Amino acid sequence: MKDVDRTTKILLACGVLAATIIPLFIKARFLQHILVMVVLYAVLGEAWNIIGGYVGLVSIGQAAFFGVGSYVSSYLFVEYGVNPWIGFIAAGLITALFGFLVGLPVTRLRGRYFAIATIALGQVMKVLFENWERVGAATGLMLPLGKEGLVNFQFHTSKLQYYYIGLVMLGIIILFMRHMEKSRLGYYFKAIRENEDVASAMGINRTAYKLIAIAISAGITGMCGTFLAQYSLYVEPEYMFNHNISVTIALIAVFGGTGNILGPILGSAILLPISELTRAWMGSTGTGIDMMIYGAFIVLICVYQPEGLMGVVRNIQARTKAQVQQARRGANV
Amino acid sequence: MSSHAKLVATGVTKRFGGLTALNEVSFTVGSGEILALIGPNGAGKTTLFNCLTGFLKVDGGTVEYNGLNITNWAPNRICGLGVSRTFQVVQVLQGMTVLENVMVGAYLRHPRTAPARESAIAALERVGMLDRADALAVNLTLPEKKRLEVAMSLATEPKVLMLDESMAGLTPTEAAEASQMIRSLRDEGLALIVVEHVMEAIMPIADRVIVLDSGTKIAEGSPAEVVSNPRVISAYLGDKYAKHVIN
Amino acid sequence: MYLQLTVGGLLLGCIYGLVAMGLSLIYGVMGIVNFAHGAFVMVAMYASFWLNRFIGIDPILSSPLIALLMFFFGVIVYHAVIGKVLEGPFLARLLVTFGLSIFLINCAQFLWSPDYRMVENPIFRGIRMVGPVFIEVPKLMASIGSLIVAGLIYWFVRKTKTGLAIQAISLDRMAASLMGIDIERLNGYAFGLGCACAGAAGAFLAEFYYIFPDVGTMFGLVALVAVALGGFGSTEGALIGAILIGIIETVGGFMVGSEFKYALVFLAYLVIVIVRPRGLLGWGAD
Amino acid sequence: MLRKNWLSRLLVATALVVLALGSTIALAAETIKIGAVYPLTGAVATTGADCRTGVELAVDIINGVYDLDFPFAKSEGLPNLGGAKIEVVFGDTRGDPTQGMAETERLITEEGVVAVIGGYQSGVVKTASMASERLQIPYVLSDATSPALTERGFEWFFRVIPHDGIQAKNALEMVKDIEAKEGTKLSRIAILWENTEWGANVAKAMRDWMDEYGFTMVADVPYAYRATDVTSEVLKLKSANPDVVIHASYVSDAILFTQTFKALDFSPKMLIGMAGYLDPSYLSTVGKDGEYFFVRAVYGLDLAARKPIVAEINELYKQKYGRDMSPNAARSFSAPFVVADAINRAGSADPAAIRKALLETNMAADDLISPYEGVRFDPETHDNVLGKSLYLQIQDGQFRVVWPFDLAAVPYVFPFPGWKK
Repeated sequence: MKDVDRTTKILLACGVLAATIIPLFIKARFLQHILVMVVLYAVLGEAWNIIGGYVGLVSIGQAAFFGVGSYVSSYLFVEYGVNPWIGFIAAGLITALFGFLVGLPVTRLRGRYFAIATIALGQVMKVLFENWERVGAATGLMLPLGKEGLVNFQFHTSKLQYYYIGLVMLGIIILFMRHMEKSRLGYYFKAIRENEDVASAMGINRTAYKLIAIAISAGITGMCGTFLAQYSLYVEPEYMFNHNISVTIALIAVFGGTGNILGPILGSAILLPISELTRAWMGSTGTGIDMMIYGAFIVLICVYQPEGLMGVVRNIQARTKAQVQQARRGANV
Repeated sequence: MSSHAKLVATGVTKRFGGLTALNEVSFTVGSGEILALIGPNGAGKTTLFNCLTGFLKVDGGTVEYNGLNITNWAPNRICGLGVSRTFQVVQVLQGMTVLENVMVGAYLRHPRTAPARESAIAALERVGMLDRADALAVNLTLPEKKRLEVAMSLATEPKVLMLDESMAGLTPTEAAEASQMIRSLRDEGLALIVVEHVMEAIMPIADRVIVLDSGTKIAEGSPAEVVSNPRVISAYLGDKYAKHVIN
Repeated sequence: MYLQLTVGGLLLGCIYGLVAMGLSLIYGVMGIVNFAHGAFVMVAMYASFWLNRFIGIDPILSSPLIALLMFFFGVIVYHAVIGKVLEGPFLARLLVTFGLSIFLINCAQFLWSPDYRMVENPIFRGIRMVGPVFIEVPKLMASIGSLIVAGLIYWFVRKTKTGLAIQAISLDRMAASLMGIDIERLNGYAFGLGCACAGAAGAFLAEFYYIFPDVGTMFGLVALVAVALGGFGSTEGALIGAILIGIIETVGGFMVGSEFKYALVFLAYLVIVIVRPRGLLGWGAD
Repeated sequence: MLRKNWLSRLLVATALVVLALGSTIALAAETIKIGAVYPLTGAVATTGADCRTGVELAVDIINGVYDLDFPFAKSEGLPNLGGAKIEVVFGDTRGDPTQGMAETERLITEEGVVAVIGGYQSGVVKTASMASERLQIPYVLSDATSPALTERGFEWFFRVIPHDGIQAKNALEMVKDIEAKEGTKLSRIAILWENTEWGANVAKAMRDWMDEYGFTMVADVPYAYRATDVTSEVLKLKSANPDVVIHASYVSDAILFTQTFKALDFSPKMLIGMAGYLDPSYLSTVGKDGEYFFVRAVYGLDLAARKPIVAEINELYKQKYGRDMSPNAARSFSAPFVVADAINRAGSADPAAIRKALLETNMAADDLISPYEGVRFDPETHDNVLGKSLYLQIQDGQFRVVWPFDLAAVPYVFPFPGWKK
């Protein structure tokens, strides 16, 4: 057991080190772009994981929060010249509040009724923003180009800064989730996922904790919205509230494995580049064959590895553990 | 010694459509007392539990705890006051370990993890399941799950504990251990309401017995009084007779 | 004017309803939310298109054939994919059809390019005046067809032995299997039947609607909402939900502004489901 | 509503990078690279492919020797740079803004292009041009018309095609002209637009100009892109009883609306369409039902009657692609010439020099196959001040130029004869 833990730890440390250092040597802007997307979606996947993986409320409408967040900071910046970092925080807070308010009615729903309600929410938000003149309606908002630098949350010459900001976000969320997993919050979330009646009988206020979860998840997702807005310096309803953002987030989390911290990171780190590779080799033909492969891939995962990549990892771990034990037993004999 | 606790039900009534599942059931239970709730299948015992703990809304009557009207409160609030229950069809958090299950209960009184863990371990020890602490709940045997459920309830540090058929399926030795535990809980000042189908196990330890039949309280008294009550005998005999016919 | 809108909504709702009933049937029997249903409609539309192009059968006339083909297609899909995840975790069951949908849509793009196509010279076309109301003949035919299919499904599920067995599965899998019902086979039938509904809907749509790889997505999404609105597992609920959506879309779109019409549909879902967390006629587990 | 397949579109992908790395080494020194981003896959892939052909032909003419009275045709490459050739590197936006930006950046940083053209969708151009602005590379747009694009005050961004404001103005001018000629009154105008960045801009421009020209707007109807049914929209139009309907739409909705107009027997005196109505698959899908619609364009084969060069270039196009040049291909055709002209005058492939030359661009009407009066950029907005659009009418299954009258190939048909034709 200990040995396995130690190897995991070493592997993790290597992973962190690699994630920090290797990008420094990547000069190709397009590869940097992929890296940025990987960290962004890893954070989004973790945010999804809080409600989807821990509390067990499957959301297919995260784009609603993502879009709201992107608009909060962009609007503040365009209209009042508010620094994007303040906008970033404001986006987190306002989106969390929004998630809370939406959650009041929606968390009453269970299972697929909840899932479909989130789809509906995403679509409604998109239409509302498409018609909201104040925030530019369908035209969206352009963020003016400013001086590049950390203060302005804009970088022009390289994308690595975006990557590292994303990495820091990911680091913070991982620390938060590690803490959460070991605290009452995490236990209560899981209890609600496992059995709502038992959770109630144990004195857990289900509604309150679901609302907490949805607010946290929405807040983080909203901050990611600001991140993408600063990255592309442009927000538009069709772009920021896109249903496919919601689907991709859920897919990444499920692909990686839900209910644990590593899953969505693995999911993002593998699924995004893989789908890029299929595209790279076959996408320019315009025949859709890359997406065919992508779709088939998801089906195969669901059929043959329904626990996600973490399921594979766990199997391997269990096997090594067994081997270690066997080896030890052998040594003792 | 903890403060005195008292749960009073007055005229609790519950209907499902046209069927009256509970008809004006009243009783009182206080600290240091074991109240046994017996009755044939479908008598409304579990429904009564659900009504007392907020899982079902009552259609009439009141439930009071230490003078506080808790009728139709949310289950978690009732639990928070110190009224805890187990389920007839065993319900545990399948995907979590035994210790984690109990910690979920313990967090109610100990928001921080370290004390919650200690309290959970104590509860597990109490039901004799400490050796299974790292097992996944889903892998437990049925009697183990029942014991786990009791440990979870205990971990919420209740003043009133309601056990729904916690001894069903136990071997005689295990049942004896369970009885011993229930008795010691009473001695610590808990109020216990115990639903049990196995009369042999519960009668010796009960201080008072309530008999339900078709949603109505037909008898209340000491075990000896109840057993000799003609209405009780007919209800049970009728039940048994009916069973014979089916089998 | 409102009469015209209501009639339009009713006709639209019947077509949504046909898609939705298949979805609901599949859900009711095996608890799968089929996000690929729109893609099935698309496949059926292409099938009708090619039948029309090469053999010259009008889509409405070929609809029984298309439904049959789609039935077999569904059975195959069930045994190849869906059946294998039924025992899997909730998320896998939820997402497998997403993958299937992406796969099918891009297959279509690969095979038939992203171009728009339209059946040439359909038999049923034009409009009829009924009193003050214009009625589009192809939509009317499609709606009638959809009601016929609804009747057939009702008859099948309530009156035939297979139908009753399917119903038994949807009520209690365990008990049904104990009673000796071959769940795998019947699940396959039910899935096929759901696809056949999508097939019929696709054939009817092909009569008057343009065809391209992504065409089914919106129909699938609206049908999904219709099913949830009516209550998962209830085919009648699905039809009612779909008609309701059709009417909300046309009448509501006219009154509030058509740019909001899909928002209205989704909002209606949110409101109804919050008042009745299991939809209008829903039952069973979540 | 699943308009863009988001994830997939994130990625034009590593292999392209690999390809790029390989190809950079192989390049000869005298080749000047320019980048072109188009939606080559995804929902508007057909249009993207069409645009690409226009660019390819333009580059052929610039690089090769052709006996045409057209810029760079007779010479090989760019004369002022010793016959240096232009190489176009294509990037696929998949119609997604993030992807458009990433592709533009890749072309600039990995491929080393000195200018960027293309985009097609206004939303994508917004981020793509942002990328070129950030990296200080000129972007010459000849195919997206949202006015917002040039309102940003970008230094490196230039647009050849007239934006929606000018096109809207032209539409209303045409209506005025027809009013005058027919001696009738067409004051009641309805606008119908898809609720996207582009549609909203068209609508805005229309509203602005409508007052100016003294029209009354009787209906202003936005709708959700790619709707399943548009009965309520058409009934709304019908109840407003307009003389003229102006419709901003991509191809799928253009098809659906045409059918619903017919089904509900809605026949105003004039129907004016945009964008989607020009797509080759519009006519092939609706067939005869598209007859007598007016369509906005910046190209028409009929221009050959007044500009012989149009026919000659179409002939070259036909040789290469086996069909007539479409308006979309023709739109894209002009950008490479504007860029080549600037590079040639700058005498260098330095982006800053190109930008300076672009500001001094002064191309004549004869140097273009579009109906523009030339190309000259406004010093502030960098819009082409000489831009002008055409109106075509679908007659016998063909797009015929009917306005401006001095360029018209055939007389227009007015009023719309109704659906029982």
